[in-house]
Amino acid sequence: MTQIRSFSDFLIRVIKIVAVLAIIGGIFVVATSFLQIMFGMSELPLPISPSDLITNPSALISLLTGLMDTDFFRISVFPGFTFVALYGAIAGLWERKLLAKMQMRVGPLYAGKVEGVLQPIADVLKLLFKELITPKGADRFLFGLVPVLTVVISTAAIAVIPVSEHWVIAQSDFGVLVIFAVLGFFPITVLITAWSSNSKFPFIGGLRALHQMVAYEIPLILSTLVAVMYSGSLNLINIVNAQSTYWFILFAPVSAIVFFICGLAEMERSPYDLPEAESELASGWLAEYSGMNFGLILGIAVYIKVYIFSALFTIFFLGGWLGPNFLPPEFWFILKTAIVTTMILLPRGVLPRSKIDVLLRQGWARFLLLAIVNIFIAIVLIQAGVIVPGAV
Amino acid sequence: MEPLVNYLLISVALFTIGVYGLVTKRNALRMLFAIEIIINSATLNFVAFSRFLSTPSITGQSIAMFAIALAAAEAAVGLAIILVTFRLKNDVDVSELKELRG
Amino acid sequence: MGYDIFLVIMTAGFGLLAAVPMLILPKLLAPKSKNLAKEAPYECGNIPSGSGRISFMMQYYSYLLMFVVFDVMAMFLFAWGVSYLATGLIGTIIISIFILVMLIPMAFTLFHAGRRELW
Amino acid sequence: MGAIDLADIVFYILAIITLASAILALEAKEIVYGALALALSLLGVAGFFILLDATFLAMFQITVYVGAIAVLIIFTVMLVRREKWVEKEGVNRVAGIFVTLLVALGMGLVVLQSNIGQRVASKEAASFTQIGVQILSLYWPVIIILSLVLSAAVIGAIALAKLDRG
Repeated sequence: MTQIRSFSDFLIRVIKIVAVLAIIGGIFVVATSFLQIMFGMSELPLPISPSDLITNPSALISLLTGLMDTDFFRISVFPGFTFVALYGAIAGLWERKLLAKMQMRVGPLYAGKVEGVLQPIADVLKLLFKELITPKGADRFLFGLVPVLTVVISTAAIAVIPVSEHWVIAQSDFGVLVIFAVLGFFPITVLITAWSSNSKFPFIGGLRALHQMVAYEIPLILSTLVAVMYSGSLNLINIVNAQSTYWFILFAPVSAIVFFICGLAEMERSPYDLPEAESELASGWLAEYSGMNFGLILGIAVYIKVYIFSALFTIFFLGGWLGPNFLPPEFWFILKTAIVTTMILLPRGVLPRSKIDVLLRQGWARFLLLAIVNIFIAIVLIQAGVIVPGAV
Repeated sequence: MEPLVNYLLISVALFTIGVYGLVTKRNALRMLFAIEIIINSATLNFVAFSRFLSTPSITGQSIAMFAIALAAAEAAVGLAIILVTFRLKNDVDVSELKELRG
Repeated sequence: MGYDIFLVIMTAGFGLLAAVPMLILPKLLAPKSKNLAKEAPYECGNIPSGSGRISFMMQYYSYLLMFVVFDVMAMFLFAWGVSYLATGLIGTIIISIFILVMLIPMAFTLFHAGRRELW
Repeated sequence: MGAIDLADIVFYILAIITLASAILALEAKEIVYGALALALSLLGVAGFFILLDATFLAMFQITVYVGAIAVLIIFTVMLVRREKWVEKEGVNRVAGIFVTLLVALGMGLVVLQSNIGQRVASKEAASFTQIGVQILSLYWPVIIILSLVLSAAVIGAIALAKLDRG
């Protein structure tokens, strides 16, 4: 496609955009009707005619509340994708402003009138107009698959995370295990990228990322085992309800620290961001990705991951949505999650990058041992009667 | 829910594919894939039988857990052997390994 | 019967629904140009030499082996942690023996992974 | 009735995915694709576990098989793979398929002849918390032996994989 030189070029471009949007809309409508059949949304009150709406506005409210009770609304809007994507966009902007203030810069400033609040939208628009380059000799199928796969996997994990007792997509009795099963897919995507790019930097970065994810996954899993033992359930809602008297961070502070640090390493955030180190590896395993491919991984999937780990930390150790009654539980959950997210973003402005051998040795020798020691402490606490498992 | 026979047939098909791989392939990695497929058909069988008992039972799942754990140990050792083969022969063809032949 | 897992898969499907248009739109909107230098793999501006899929150092292979086994251990610990009350003290003792035995390969792996001349 | 129909559809989709990717794992020209297909096949078996009300086991399968074993396999495949790789066929492929069909015929006949196949599942599935109770009471020697086996596997694998320089 050529550059826009005249008004007719511009018109053609606009018509193309509209056509594409229409196609996507069509796909969306088909998918929605498919989901309707799947989730039995036909039990809803039938769509009311506009004349009814004028005479009887309260019908609209019943329609909306009926819509909000469906699984489709949960998946697409509130605890689901739109909410998390919005959270991720705000977290990304917040990270840039925060780092800028820490380093005496101003950060995003021009997009939007106030302090660059529209910067995420500007970024997405820019990336949409960038060409997707596939390097020569790359495996085209796998190379194009990875960005989609990364987003899909990280989206799958938000299904079991409850925002409050009512607002959760899948009330699973195996919530903790589902989360870790989903996290187990990330090493495979990294390996696929490393192999399919046919380039040396992604290869080195991908193998680093693989070893790092693998090294910190076991301590991460074992540090949550303490919360599971205290509550006697794998259901994330039960885990939160078991904290109604005391938060688990009081009884397992070391576990919380291990979870936080291993979360940093799993998310490849500073000081453990060496798989995608900009200055030495040219973004590591992402080096060959351009345009929206890059945007999907680093702009969406990474911030969804940040949300997942902040929410999990809140659920396991900070009592989830429990809080004083004068505000809704959802507010407390989002507030705590936002605080944890800030804690996750902060080290990037403070700490230097770690080394790969130090990192791996720390993960296996220190954090794994700490997690195991924590389990024994938990056993002692339960046997001594300090904590009664399953107490609500 | 599907009757038991369907799960058993799936299990038989997986086992058959695994046997086919073991018989025809001489690449050590492919043979390892075939072994993994066979182990999976066995665990599927255990779980299916345990689910279709007249009284609810969990024994099949326990056995399947042990089987998966053993498969992990088997994969670790098997892949290390394949690595050694690759270092010695610069290939992973098992028909090359005939030093011990009398 | 696994309806919760079905919902998880549906959520992942919604992720797919959101991600695919993001990759279709640039194909239609973005300018395209053929350029040999642009399509070459990144090697700091040099002309790329050889295959990108190099044989790599396997210094940390032992950590990977350790991961496979400790993943199994972690899942067994979850099976125990959920039924903690029902298994009682005897179950705790058995699982403690299990963990303590697993510390032997951990020490062995850490010792060997630290000796770089071995790999 | 609607939910039961959905479970049937899921069953057949899973069957196709599992069997096709199992065949692809053995027959794919590029062995990295074969390893990925193997991972997909293992995932399909996990799907069957979910249909059999063994969700805990399914998560165990995904975490251990797809998350650990498949990663190790793909890593090793990338380590030993070369660009031009001619794989030798051991036995004649036709003979292999013949033997395989014989095995399939025998086992299939056994399954179809016996009347065990028409059993219907009991309404209630056993609770997954029973797994922990069972492996720690009835099967506790297995746990101890398993820890020894896993230790031996790691130590043996490292002893094999390291370069022998003393």
